[in-house]
Amino acid sequence: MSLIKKAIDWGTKKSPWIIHFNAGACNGCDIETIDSLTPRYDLERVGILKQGSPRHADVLICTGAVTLQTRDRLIQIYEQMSDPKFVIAIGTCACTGGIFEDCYCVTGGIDSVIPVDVYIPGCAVRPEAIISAVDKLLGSLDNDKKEGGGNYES
Amino acid sequence: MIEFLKILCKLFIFPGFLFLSVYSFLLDFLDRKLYARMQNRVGPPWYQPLADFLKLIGKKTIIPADANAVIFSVMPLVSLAAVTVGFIYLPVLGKEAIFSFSGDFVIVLYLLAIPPLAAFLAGWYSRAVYSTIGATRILTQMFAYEVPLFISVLAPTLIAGTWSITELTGFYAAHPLYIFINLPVAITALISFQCKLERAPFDSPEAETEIVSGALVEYSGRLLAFFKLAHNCELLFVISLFSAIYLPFMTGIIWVDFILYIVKTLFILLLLILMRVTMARIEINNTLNFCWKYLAPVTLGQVILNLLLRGVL
Amino acid sequence: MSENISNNNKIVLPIGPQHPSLDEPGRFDITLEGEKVVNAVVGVGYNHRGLEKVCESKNYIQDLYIIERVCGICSHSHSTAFCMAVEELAGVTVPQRAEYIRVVVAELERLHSHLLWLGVACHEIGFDTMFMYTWRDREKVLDVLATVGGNRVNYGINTIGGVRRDFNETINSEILKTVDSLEEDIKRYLEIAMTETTLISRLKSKGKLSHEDALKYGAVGPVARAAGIAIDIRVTEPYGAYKEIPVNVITDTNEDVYGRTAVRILEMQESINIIRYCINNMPEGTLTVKVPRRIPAGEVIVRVEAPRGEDIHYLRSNGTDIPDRVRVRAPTEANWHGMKHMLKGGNLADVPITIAAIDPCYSCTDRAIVISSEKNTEVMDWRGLRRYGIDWYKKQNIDLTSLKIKEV
Amino acid sequence: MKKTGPGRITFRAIKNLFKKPATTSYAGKGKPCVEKKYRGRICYDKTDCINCGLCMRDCPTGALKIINEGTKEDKKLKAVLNVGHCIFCCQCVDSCMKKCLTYSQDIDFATTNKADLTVEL
Ligand code: SF4
Ligand code: SF4
Ligand code: SF4
Ligand code: SF4
Ligand code: SF4
Ligand code: SF4
Ligand code: SF4
Ligand code: SF4
Repeated sequence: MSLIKKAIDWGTKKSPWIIHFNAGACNGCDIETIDSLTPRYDLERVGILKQGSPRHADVLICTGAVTLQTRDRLIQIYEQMSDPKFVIAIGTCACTGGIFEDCYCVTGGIDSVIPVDVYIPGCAVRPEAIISAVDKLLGSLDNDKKEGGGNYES
Repeated sequence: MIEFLKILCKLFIFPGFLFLSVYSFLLDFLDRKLYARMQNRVGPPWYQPLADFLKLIGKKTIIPADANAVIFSVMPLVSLAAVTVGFIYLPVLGKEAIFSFSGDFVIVLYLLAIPPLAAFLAGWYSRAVYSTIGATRILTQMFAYEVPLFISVLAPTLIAGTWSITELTGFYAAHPLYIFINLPVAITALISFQCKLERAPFDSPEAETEIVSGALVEYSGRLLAFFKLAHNCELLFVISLFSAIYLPFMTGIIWVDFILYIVKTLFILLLLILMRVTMARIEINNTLNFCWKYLAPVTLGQVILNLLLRGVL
Repeated sequence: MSENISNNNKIVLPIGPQHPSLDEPGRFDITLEGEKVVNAVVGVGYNHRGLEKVCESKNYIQDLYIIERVCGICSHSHSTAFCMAVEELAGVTVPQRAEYIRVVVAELERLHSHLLWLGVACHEIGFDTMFMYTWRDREKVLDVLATVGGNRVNYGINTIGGVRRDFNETINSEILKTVDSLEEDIKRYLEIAMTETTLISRLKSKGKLSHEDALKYGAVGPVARAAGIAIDIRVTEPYGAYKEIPVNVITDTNEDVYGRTAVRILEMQESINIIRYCINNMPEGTLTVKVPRRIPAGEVIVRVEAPRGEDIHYLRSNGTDIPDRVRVRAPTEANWHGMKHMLKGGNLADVPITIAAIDPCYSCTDRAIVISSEKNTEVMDWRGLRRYGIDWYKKQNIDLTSLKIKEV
Repeated sequence: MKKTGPGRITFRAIKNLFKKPATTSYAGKGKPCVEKKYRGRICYDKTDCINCGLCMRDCPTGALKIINEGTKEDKKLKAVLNVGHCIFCCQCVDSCMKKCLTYSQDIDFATTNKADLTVEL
């Protein structure tokens, strides 16, 4: 039994499939996210595949300060993903709201809506930082056997 | 007793199920790796397909409330079963398949049609918009490639005069030059196989940018894992079938033939990858046009040619 | 979602706000009959952050960085427009060297933006290999921009009154080297775009927007130029260093996605020429001119040619160090209006590429918002909003009904 | 007009198989290679700082705080930066007349703990 569990844990660490959602970013971080999949940075090296359907994905890669209009959709996508699931907040605006924090139409950061596992500040984040964040996320799975997908209030 | 164990061993370990899944993982890896390398990327590590599979097995499976739960959960297994059963009729080790009888060709062709049908049903009964469109497209695409595919696979049998894959391979292995007669249908078969596998440029049933991932949008966890596995096995199945029919060069020494088999499958995979790399997605109605306007006439011509040749040879 | 499948064989397909072909949230409700698109409803507003409003509470220097982040693709166009507006109100003249540097960065931005677009367009039609190749080559431009400006996306080269960083010999030669190798790449793309059958079949006569319609819907940028309309602010109303730099307007008569592709590829070549000209004719001098913190009262409209077309900034100052009103009309916003027209009658398979062909980006476009999370909210049209305003003021004993606005 | 046909990039794709991929070697470990003069996290040198507040006034996000823990005469200055707010525009660097602020090429701040984002410079 534990062998199977080990194998599955290993698989989870080696194959994080991502889905990308823009919750009101300026594009900068989104493009850098896509950029990290293209030849120069090639995240497929570490097993990352970009998926279109939330059902197939393990990691929600989220950019932007969460505008009021995307808020519901963000929650919906998060709920559609199957456990275990993780969230990476990409960019300063996704971490805290950043430069848009004072805007009347944003809630200010991904973690004001759903739980976030890794924060990557940067405006725009560099693909290197994304690679390193993925590394840290997968590393954190080792330490505390995190299940991901904690509770949240919507 | 020993005989029985031997058969079991053949069925489940080599060249049966275990070999099928291991080799299909390997092919999937090569597929992705070469694809990446042709795009100037590094690509995934060798264990990637296995890791993907294990991870999906460990994930929670969600069955959407709207979907028909039974069909939704059975279809991946149907798909997988069809491919595995079909595989035992294909010659891997030398020219002998694990099982063969005089009409196995027809069975194999039927089994070949099941995975797309399973995907269609899965998509249709997911009852989501994207999956419905994906399912319709699968059916449309089947309508496009089935006829050219069947005819191009059947044309070589006309010369050999047999309905058994093992005998067919045996016949062509004995007369290697005859294979060149079948070159036109080999090409059409390659194209229709690509079409059948829903790989680019014929991937509109799962076109990511249009309908997300087509019929399988709603799948997750274990069920998705089985669908992926079935798809990998289908790739190997189709490639093996192709090599059995169109590239039946044999030496007669079993292990050399096995190595030859590996070489042949890799070569066919390379061709399939090249097709995937170099072209943009073809729209579904253009696929339909292409299959009926170009592929079907070529295959029909070959059938007539082969019928005539049969009298001569 | 099953209610989307109605009985008369029409399917309403929601694309977005999260969808693999959209990197940004936008929504299209595509009504399908089989594979044919019979209707399309474009919904924007998911990206509305309200940054015009927030600009009114921060000083001009802070606003510059907010405006730069209207969008990560034409960040330089927006900040240039904003700087020009402030400089015009303040009545200062930017040193010529700074103007040239701005132009070089603007053209580098155009290169990266068009390469990005080419890649995305290829991805939309399932041609991932080309996508990978173009994005690989785009990295060269980003490397240069990162060296010049200090960031890959929001270069931050502009400051009010000039530019923040100077060019030197190494940078010049690096830019020229990059531009040379890009020229080769662009020739290759052009060849592929002109000879690859699968590509052509996916682009030709898709998303038609005829010359008349382009005028009617007020298209700008490559969309308009692909319909044979020769508008390019760099030429029709030159600003900054463009007054001295020769620029050719690229037009095409295909009026479809193919034409837009051709226009963009040829424009890249044109950008390369401009960059070469600027580097070779760069004047010496200082980089900045002092601009007072308090900007004299007044209002100004500035037009700048962004990679996607004409970018308009409006700025009103009341004499303090905080603007009174900032308004951004970005190019994509102008191109939305023709979208429905372009989508109708096409196939479902053409939807992503047609949308992609205007190079949509929602960051700067989204202004109308619908907040669905709260109860009791309603969407108001313009007239309803006016009604509401009048009632609200009535309660405050102010009567506005005597004011007349032209009904549309 | 050149001849058209499908698969025009076949040759190039095959050639790429034998070329080195364009991918960087950075895969999460070690230091990423960043352009010189890239605007990373800012650095603070308090020797010349007079606590004038110009940097904070122009910072668009309010990420930077120069705090005086001592008295007016005996200054004990420290700078606290919220990396989660900073947009790396380096306007603070430009605004400081005393050149106390500079920028580094440090770009990798990814963390699993949000509290780590506030750092003392
Ligand atoms: S962090 Fe900066 S670059 Fe990234 S989305 Fe936000 S504003 Fe844009
Ligand atoms: S119209 Fe009213 S609510 Fe909207 S931004 Fe202006 S002041 Fe705010
Ligand atoms: S048009 Fe697009 S790229 Fe340009 S500023 Fe707007 S969102 Fe950005
Ligand atoms: S309605 Fe007219 S006056 Fe009022 S904010 Fe809009 S443009 Fe200005
Ligand atoms: S800003 Fe208003 S008037 Fe101008 S194009 Fe947009 S909707 Fe029309
Ligand atoms: S539409 Fe864009 S620029 Fe205008 S207020 Fe909203 S976010 Fe700001
Ligand atoms: S502007 Fe410079 S001197 Fe003034 S408080 Fe900031 S760091 Fe210190
Ligand atoms: S870099 Fe910009 S955002 Fe960061 S502290 Fe300095 S001024 Fe503020």
